[in-house]
Amino acid sequence: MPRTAIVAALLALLCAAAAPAHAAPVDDALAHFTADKFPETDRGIDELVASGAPTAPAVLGALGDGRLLFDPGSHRVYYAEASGALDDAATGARADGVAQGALKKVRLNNGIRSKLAAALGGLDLLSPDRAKRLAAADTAFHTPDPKSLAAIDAALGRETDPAAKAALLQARAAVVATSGAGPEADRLGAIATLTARGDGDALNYVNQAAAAPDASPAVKNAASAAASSIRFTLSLWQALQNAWYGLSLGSVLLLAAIGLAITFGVMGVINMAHGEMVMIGAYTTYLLQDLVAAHAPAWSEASLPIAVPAAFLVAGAIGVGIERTVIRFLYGRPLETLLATWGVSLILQQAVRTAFGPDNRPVSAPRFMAGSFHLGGLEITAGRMWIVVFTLAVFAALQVVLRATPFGLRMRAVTQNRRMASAMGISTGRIDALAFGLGSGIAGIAGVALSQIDNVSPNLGQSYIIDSFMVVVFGGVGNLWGTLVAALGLGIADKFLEPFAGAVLAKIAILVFIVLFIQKRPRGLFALKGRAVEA
Amino acid sequence: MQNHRTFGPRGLVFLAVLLAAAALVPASSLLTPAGSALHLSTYAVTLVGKYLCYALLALSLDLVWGYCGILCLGQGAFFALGGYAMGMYLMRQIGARGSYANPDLPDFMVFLNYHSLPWTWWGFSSFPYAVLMALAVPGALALVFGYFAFRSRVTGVYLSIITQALTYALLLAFFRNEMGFGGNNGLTDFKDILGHDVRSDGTRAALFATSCVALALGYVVAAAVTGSKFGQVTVAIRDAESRVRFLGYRVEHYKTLVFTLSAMMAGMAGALYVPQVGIINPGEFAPANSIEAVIWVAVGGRGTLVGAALGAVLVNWGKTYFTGAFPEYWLFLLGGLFVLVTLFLPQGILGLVDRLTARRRPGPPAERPVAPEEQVLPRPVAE
Amino acid sequence: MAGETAPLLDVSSIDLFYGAAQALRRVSLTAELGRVTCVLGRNGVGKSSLLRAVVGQQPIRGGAIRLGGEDVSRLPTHARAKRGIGYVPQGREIFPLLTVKENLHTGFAPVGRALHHVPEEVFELFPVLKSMMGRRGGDLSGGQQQQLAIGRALVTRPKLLVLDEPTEGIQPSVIKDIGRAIDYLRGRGDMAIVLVEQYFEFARDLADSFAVMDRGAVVMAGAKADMVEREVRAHLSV
Amino acid sequence: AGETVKVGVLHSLSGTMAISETTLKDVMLMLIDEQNKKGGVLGQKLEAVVVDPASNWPLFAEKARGLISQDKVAACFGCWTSVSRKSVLPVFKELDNILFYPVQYEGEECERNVFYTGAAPNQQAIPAVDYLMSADGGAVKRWVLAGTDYVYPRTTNKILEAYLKLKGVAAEDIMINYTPFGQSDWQTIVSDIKKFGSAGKKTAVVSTINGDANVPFYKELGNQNIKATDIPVVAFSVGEEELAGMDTKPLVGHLTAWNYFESIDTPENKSFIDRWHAFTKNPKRTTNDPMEAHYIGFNAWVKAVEKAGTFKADPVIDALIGVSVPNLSGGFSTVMPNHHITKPVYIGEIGADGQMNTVWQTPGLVVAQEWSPYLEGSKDLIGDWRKPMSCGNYNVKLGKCGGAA
Amino acid sequence: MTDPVLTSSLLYLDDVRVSFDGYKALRGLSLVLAPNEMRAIIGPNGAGKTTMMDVITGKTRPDEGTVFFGGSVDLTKRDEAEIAELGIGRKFQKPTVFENHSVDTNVALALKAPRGAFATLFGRAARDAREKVDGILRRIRLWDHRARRAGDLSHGQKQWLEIGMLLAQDPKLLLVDEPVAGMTDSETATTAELLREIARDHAVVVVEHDMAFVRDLGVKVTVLHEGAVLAEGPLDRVSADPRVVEVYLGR
Ligand SMILES: Nc1ncnc2c1ncn2[C@@H]1O[C@H](COP(=O)(O)OP(=O)(O)OP(=O)(O)O)[C@@H](O)[C@H]1O
Ligand SMILES: Nc1ncnc2c1ncn2[C@@H]1O[C@H](COP(=O)(O)OP(=O)(O)OP(=O)(O)O)[C@@H](O)[C@H]1O
Ligand SMILES: NC(N)=O
Ligand SMILES: [Mg+2]
Ligand SMILES: [Mg+2]
Repeated sequence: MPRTAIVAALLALLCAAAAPAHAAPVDDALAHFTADKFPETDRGIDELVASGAPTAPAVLGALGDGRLLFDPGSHRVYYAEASGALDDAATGARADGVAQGALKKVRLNNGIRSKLAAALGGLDLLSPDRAKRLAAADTAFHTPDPKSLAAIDAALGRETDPAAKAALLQARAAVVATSGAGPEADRLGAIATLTARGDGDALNYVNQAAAAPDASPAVKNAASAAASSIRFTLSLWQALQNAWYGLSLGSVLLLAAIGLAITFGVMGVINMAHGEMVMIGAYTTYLLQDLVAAHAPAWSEASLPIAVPAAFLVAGAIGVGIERTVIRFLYGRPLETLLATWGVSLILQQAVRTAFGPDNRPVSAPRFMAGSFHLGGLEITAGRMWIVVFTLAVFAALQVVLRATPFGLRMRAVTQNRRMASAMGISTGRIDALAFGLGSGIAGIAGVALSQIDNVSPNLGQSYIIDSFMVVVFGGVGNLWGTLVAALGLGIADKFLEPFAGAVLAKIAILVFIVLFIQKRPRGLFALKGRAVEA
Repeated sequence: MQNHRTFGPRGLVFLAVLLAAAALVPASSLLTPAGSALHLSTYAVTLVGKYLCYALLALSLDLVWGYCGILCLGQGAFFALGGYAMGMYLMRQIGARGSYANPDLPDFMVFLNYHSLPWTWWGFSSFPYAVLMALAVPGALALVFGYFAFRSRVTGVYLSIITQALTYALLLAFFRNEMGFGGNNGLTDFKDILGHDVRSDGTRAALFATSCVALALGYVVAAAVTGSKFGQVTVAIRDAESRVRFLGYRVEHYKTLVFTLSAMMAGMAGALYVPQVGIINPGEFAPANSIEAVIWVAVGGRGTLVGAALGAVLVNWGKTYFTGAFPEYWLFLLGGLFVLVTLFLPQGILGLVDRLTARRRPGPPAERPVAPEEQVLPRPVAE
Repeated sequence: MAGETAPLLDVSSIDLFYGAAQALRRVSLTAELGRVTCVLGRNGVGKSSLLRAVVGQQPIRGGAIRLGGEDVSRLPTHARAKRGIGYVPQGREIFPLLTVKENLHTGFAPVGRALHHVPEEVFELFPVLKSMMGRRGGDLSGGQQQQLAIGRALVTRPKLLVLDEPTEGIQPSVIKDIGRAIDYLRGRGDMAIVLVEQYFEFARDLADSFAVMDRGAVVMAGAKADMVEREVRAHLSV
Repeated sequence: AGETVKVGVLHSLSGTMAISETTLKDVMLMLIDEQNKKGGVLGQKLEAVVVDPASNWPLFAEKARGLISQDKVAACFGCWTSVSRKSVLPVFKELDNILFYPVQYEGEECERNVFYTGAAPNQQAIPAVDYLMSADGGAVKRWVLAGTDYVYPRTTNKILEAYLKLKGVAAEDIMINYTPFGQSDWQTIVSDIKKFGSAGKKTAVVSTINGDANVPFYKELGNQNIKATDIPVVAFSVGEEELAGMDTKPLVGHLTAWNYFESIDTPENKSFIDRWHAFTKNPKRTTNDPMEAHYIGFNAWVKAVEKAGTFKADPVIDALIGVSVPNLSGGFSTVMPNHHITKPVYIGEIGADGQMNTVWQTPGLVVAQEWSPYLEGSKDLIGDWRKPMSCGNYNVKLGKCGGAA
Repeated sequence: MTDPVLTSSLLYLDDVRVSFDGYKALRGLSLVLAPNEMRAIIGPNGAGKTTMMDVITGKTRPDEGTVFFGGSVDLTKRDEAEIAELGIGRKFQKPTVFENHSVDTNVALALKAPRGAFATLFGRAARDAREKVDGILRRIRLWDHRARRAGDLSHGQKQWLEIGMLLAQDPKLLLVDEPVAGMTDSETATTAELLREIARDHAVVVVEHDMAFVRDLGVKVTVLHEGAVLAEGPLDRVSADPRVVEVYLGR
C-alpha cells in the first residue's frame, strides 16, 4: 500500500472520527509486529491504519520512537509511555504486571520510518498544532504524489494561517507540476508558485513539468523561463552561501589561531603546544558537561556557556604553569621554545590519552546550537552561527585588553624589550606569565567551540596547529587585525574554491597561494613598515 | 678570521668513526656467525643505516639553519622527493614480478586502470638517472623556491611557514592517486637494487656502508662550505642580513646556493633511506616530520655539524628504544627529554661539550651557535 | 634632610663579570640628592657596566649597592625601579612599536594610580615629543629617541636618575636643553643624578662630583673642585 | 615449559591512529591472557610483545623487523591502515613470519605471510550497496561515494562504481567526492550532497570517510538536517567505538556495514563482551568489528599451531588454511586458501544508544574476493596458497602465477 | 644626461623626496659631491640626514627625485648590494657589526674582494689580505681585541670596528653617520684625522653633531632642516647663520 494511500486512509479515519472499532482486525494487524521482520511490520502499519483502531496513532508514534514492544511468547504488543508505563496496543489499557525484560522492541528501518512519517504527517496536515501542519505541508512538498492532492486540497480548504496556507499551496504546486496531468492554467499557476519559491526542489519540479509528455507549448515556455530564473536566483544564493561557509570556516580558523596570535605573535614563543591548549579546553567542556549531567541535570543546556570561563581558567592556569616552569628560561632564545613546547605538547597529548583514553569523547550540542534555519535562500546552521558570533566577541574582547588596558601596554613593552621594560619597573615575570596564560586561556576557549564541530580526542590540537601558524603568519606576525583578515580571507577563498576544485585541491591551492602571496608581501598581509620594525 | 681548520679534531673523529663503521659493520654483519659477540644483526644494521640517513638530513638542515639562519620547516619535502626518485627506480626494477605481472606498470597503476606509464616515470628504470633525479629534483625545487623567496626577502618565520606550506601542499598532492605516485600507500614491496636483492644481508650491509660514506661526504662538503669565506658570509647573513648587503654581498645568491645544496643533501638522504626502510609514501612530507628534524638539530647542537648528526641518531635511537620498552609512556619520556635539553643544554649536546672544553680555545665563530634570534623571529609586533 | 648625611646611592666596591671576563673591579660610587655625579672614561672601561649593575640589569659578584640605605644588590630590575631608579640607557632602547605616548606610559608601572599622567615638565623640556605622540617610537630619529628616553625615565618619578651618555647623537641646541633639564632636575633637590659622559665640557658644566674610570676600576673620584682637568683629560685620551 | 612464546602486537598507541588501534592492542592482551589461563598453546605460555609504531609508517616497518628478528615472535597481530600493512609487508615476507590484519581493506592483495581477517570489498561494500538497492533498503537510484582521499576509499569506490554501472546506474547518478584526512569542515560537501539528493530520485551516501573526519561529518549532517529517511548514509569505517565519541541522536537511522556488531545477540558475543568488560574493568567499553577479527584470527592461529604441532611460521601458515573457528555472531569463520576468512555481512542502523541494530544480513557466509572481478587488472586473478598452486595471484586466463618472487 | 654638474659629480641628488606613511622625511633635498670631496652634514635631529644615506645606499627608495653616482649610474634603480659593489660604503648611526664573528673576521668580510657566492666558496683569500686586516686592526686600536666576539665589544669599540670595516671595504664614497658619538675628545680628534687622511683619495660624507669634530674636519658643511638644505658653506659662515642657530645650534 503506497504511502499516500495511507494518508488518505488516515484522513478518512480522522474525518469519520467516530467509526466503530473492529476488534479482530486490530489484533491481526498487531500480530504482524510480533514477527520481527520488516515486511511484516510494514504490513502491520497498513493494516493498523486500515483497521481504524483508536490506538493507531499512539501505536504508530510509539513505533517511530522505538517504544513499541512485543512479547515473543504471547505475541501481545505493548507500547511504553514516556513515563515508562506500559499500555496494551490493542486496547490502550494500562498493562500492569508485564515483565519488561521479556519484551522485545519492534525494530525499525528507514523504509518503515519514512512510511510512518508519511502516515503521521498525513494526520498532521489537519493537526491543531500549526508547527505540525507546517511540517506536514513541507513533507508533502518534498514527496509529491498525485494521490495526496485530495488531502492537500481538503487541508487548504480549512487552513486559515497564511504561512501554512502558502506551504500547502507550494505542496500542491509540487504535486501538480510533477504529476504531468491537470489543466494548463493549473500547471501554469503551479509553475508560478514554484518560481516564487525558487529553490533546488522547485527547479527540479519545474523541469519535470516541462518534461511532462502532454505539456503544452505555453507550459513548456513558462517552465523553461521559470527554470532559468530559478537557476539565476540559485546561483546568487549559492555565492552568498559560499561566502557564509567561508566566514564560518574562517571564524573557526580565527578562533584556533587567536590564542597563538598572543603567545607567538605578541610574545614570540613558537608555541607548538598551542593545539594542546585547545584540546584541553575541549576536554574541559567534556568534563564539565558530564559533571553537570551527573550533578545538576537541569543545567545541562547551560553546560556549554559555563565551559567558556572554565576552559579559560583551566587552559590559562596550565599555560601559566608552562610559562613559569619552562618558557621563562627561554626568552631571547625563541627558537628553543620550539623544541621545548614540542616536548610539552607530546607530554600533554600523552597525559590526556592516559587519563581519558585515546578515543573520542562525546560532547553534545545544546538546543540553541542545533539545527539550522533559512535566511532567504541561505541555510544557516545555528551552531556555526554561534561560533561566528562567539569568535568575533572573543576577538573584540582581546583587542580591548591589548589596546586599552595597562596590562596590554605592559605586555607589548615586555615583548619588545624585556630588559628595558624591567628597568621601567614592569614586573616582567608576572606579565609574561599572565600573557602566556591569556593566550593559552583563549586557546582553551577555542576548544569549547571546537568541541561542537570536531573530535574531542588527544589529537584535536594537532589538527589545528599548522593552520593556526599559517593564519598568524599570513596575517602578519603580531598584528591581530591581520590574523582576523587572514583567517576570514583564507576561509572564504577555500570555500569558493572547493566547489570547483574539490576539498583536496582547494587546500593545495590555498597553500600555494600563501607561498606566492608571501613573495609579494614578505611580512604578511598587514605588515608594519618602517624603521620601527627593522630596529 | 678565515677558518683554516675546516674539520677540527671533532670533525676528524667523526669522519674516522664513520669510515670505520662503513668498513667494520658490514664485515661484522656478514663475516661473523650469528651467535658471535662481534656479530651485528641485520636488524641493527638496517636500523643504524636508517639513523644515518636521518643524520644526513639533520646535517643538511643544520647547514641552512645553523649557519645561514634559514629555519626550513619543509626539509622533509626534499628528503621525500629524493626518496621518491629512488622509490621509482626500485618500483621499475620489480618489472613483471608484481601482483598483476604487468611488465610495464607498477601494481598500483594496474588497479587504478592506468594504461601507460605517466611521463613522470620515464627514465626511472636507469639507476644513474634515478640518482640524478634524487639530487636534481629537490635541488631544482629549492633553487626555484629559494630564488623567489630570497629575492623577495622573505625571512624568519615567514620563510619557515612557507616552507611548511610547501611540504604540506606536496603532502596533499602526493596523497592524490591522480599524481601517479601510488597515493597514500606510496611505493613499496621493492625487490632489486642494481641487480641485487634489497632484502639480502649483503645488500643491506652495502647500503649501510654507502650511508656512512654519504654522511661522511655530506659532512666534508658541509664543513668545507661552512669553513670557507662563503660560510663566514652565511653566518654573517644569519646574524645581520641587511648589513651584509651593505657590504656588497648578494644575500639572495648565498642563501639560494646553501638552500639548494642542502636540499640536494636531503634528497640524497631520502634516496638512501628508501631501500633501507622499504617504503616511501606521502607521510614523509608531513610537516611534523620536518619539525622533528629541526628538533634533532636543536638537541644535538645547532650550528655544530657533528652535533646535528649526533642529535638525529640519538633522538631516533631514543624513539626506537622508548617505543619498544615503554610503548604507553614513551611520549612522556621523549617530550620530557626535549624540555630538559632545552632547559639544561641550551646549546644542545655538543654545546655542552663545547662549554666544557671552552677554556682551551675560543673556537671559531662558526662553531658557536649563539645567534641573535631576531634573524629567525621577526620582532614581535603588538597591535 | 637625610641626604645631607648618607648618600642616596652608595655603590661600594663591586665586581662584575661577563662570563670569565671581569668588567668592574672593586668599583665604588656615591650619589646624593640634588647633586650630579659624573662618570667619565674611555670606551670600554666599564661605565655602562657600572650603570647596568646599579639598575640591576647585570648581576654583581662582590660588594653592595645601597639605595637610601637599603641593600638593593639582589633585587630584580623592576623592584629597583619601584624604589625610584630611573634609567636612560645607552642606545636609547625605545620600545620601537609603541607610540611615543605609549612609550611614556610604560613609566606608570612603578608608580601609584594618582601619578598616572605624564608630568608636564617632560613636554616643557622636550616640546618635540608633544607633536609626535602618535608616532611609533622606532620611527623617530636618533636624537628624538634620546629625548623620549629621558622623558620616559622622568615619568617614573625617579629619586635616582641614571643617564648613560644622553648627549650621544643629539644636536647641539638639544644638548643644551638636556643640560638645562639636568640642571633643573638637580635644582629641584629631590633627585640624585648619575651621568655617564664622554663629552667633557658638558660633564664639567653639570657635575658636582666626578668619578673617572679606567680598565674597570675607578681611578679618580671626588668633588668637582678637587679635580684637575688636565689629569682627568689624561685618563680620557688614548 | 617455562619458556614462553612471544606474540607481536603491532598497533599504534599514539598519533592519529591510536584512537582506533589502542583497543586492538587491549583485545590482544585479553585473548592472550585467556589463552594462558587455558594453559597456553602446545603447553607453552604466550607472551605479548607490545610496541608503539606511533602511526608512523616507516616506524611500523622498523618495529615489525624488531619484533620478528629481535623478539623472535611467532606471529604478529597488527596494523590498521592499508599503508601500515604495505609498509610491514616486505618485512614479513623477508623474515617469513605471520601477520594477522584485522581491518576491512580494499583487497587487491593476497600475500602468503598475511592473513586478512577483516573484510574484502565484497564482504562489506558490495553487500551494503545491494541492500540499498533492494526495496528493503529504499531502492536507491542515485549514489554519493564520499571518501577520504587515500587508497582504501579510492579502490573501494572504483569497485563500487564499476559494480553500480554494471547494475545499470547512469554515470550522472554517481557523485564521487574525496576529502583530505582529518577534514573538519563539511559544510560545502554536505550541502552538495543535499543538492545532489534533491533531484527526485532516492539517494544514498556510501561513506568510506576515515576515522577522525567522521565526527564533524555526522555533526554537519545533523546540523543541515539530513535525516536517514531522506538520504541514508552507509559507512564502512564507523563502528561502535567511533560512535561512542558522538552524540548519536541526530544520526539515528543512518547505516553501517560490518561483519560484526556489538549488539548481535548470541551467547558467544555476550560472553565475549562480559569478558571484555571484566578485562578492561570498564563496563562501558564497546566492542567492534576489528576486535572480532582479531578474536577469530587469534583463535585460528592457536588452532593452526596445535594442528601443526609447532610455532614455526611455515607449517603454521600451511595449517591455517581450512581452520574453522567460531565467530561471535553464532557461526564459524573459516580461513580460506586465499588467506581471507569467510564472514557474514550485517547492515546495521545507528541507534540513539550508539549501538547498531541489524536491519539486514547476508543469508550465509561470504567468501572474500581478494581480487576484485570488477576491476580490469584483477578480474582474472585468484589467490590460492595451497600446494601445489601456492600462488597469491594466479592468472586463470594465462594459466600461470604472476609476479612470483 | 649631459648636465655638466651631473657628469662631473661623484654623487648627485636632485629634489629627492621621501615620505613614510604621510610623514615627509625628505622634501626636495639636493646635494652635489665632487670626486674626492669630503662633506660634513649637520642638522637637527630628524632633519633627514640618515634618511638621505638610506636613499643613497638603496635602503630607502625615494618617492621622487634623482640620485646619480659617478655621473651616470642611477642609484634608485639598484639594490643595496649593487650599490655597495659600485663603491659606496657606509657606517651606520647605530653600530652594526656581525656579533658572532670575531673582530678580525668582521674586518676580513668587509675587505675588498670578489663578492660572488662561488668566488667566496671556491676562491682563496688573497695573500696580502691578512696584512691588510692586521693593519686596519692596529689602526682602529682593536688589535688586542681581534679574536674577541664582536658582540662582546663595548658601544664605542663597535663604533671603531665599523669604521675599520669601512676602511677595509675601501669604497669610492664613504658615508659616515655619527662616527664619534660616544667617543672621548681625544678619540674624536683621532677620528677626524683619520677621516681627513682617507679623504685624500676618497669622497666622504660625514654626519655629526659634534661641532668641534666638524671644525677639525675643516670642510664644507651642509645644513639640513626638515628634509631640505637650509644652508651650505664653511662652518664659520654656516654657524653664523641665524636660521642655523635657531634650529640647530641654539643659544
Ligand atoms: N654583554 C657583554 N658581554 C661581554 N663583554 C661585554 C659585554 N658588554 C660589555 N662588555 C665588555 O666589558 C667592558 C666594559 O664595557 P662597557 O659597555 O661597560 O664600557 P663603556 O665604558 O660603557 O664603554 P663605551 O664608552 O664604549 O660605551 C668592555 O671591554 C666590553 O667589551
Ligand atoms: N621608516 C620611517 N617611518 C616613519 N618615519 C620615519 C622613518 N624613517 C625616518 N622617519 C622620520 O623621518 C625623519 C628623518 O629621520 P632621520 O633619521 O633621517 O633624521 P636624522 O637627520 O638622521 O636625525 P638624527 O640626527 O637624530 O639621527 C624623522 O622625523 C624620523 O622620525
Ligand atoms: N584498510 C583501511 N581501512 O585503510
Ligand atoms: Mg657604554
Ligand atoms: Mg640619524
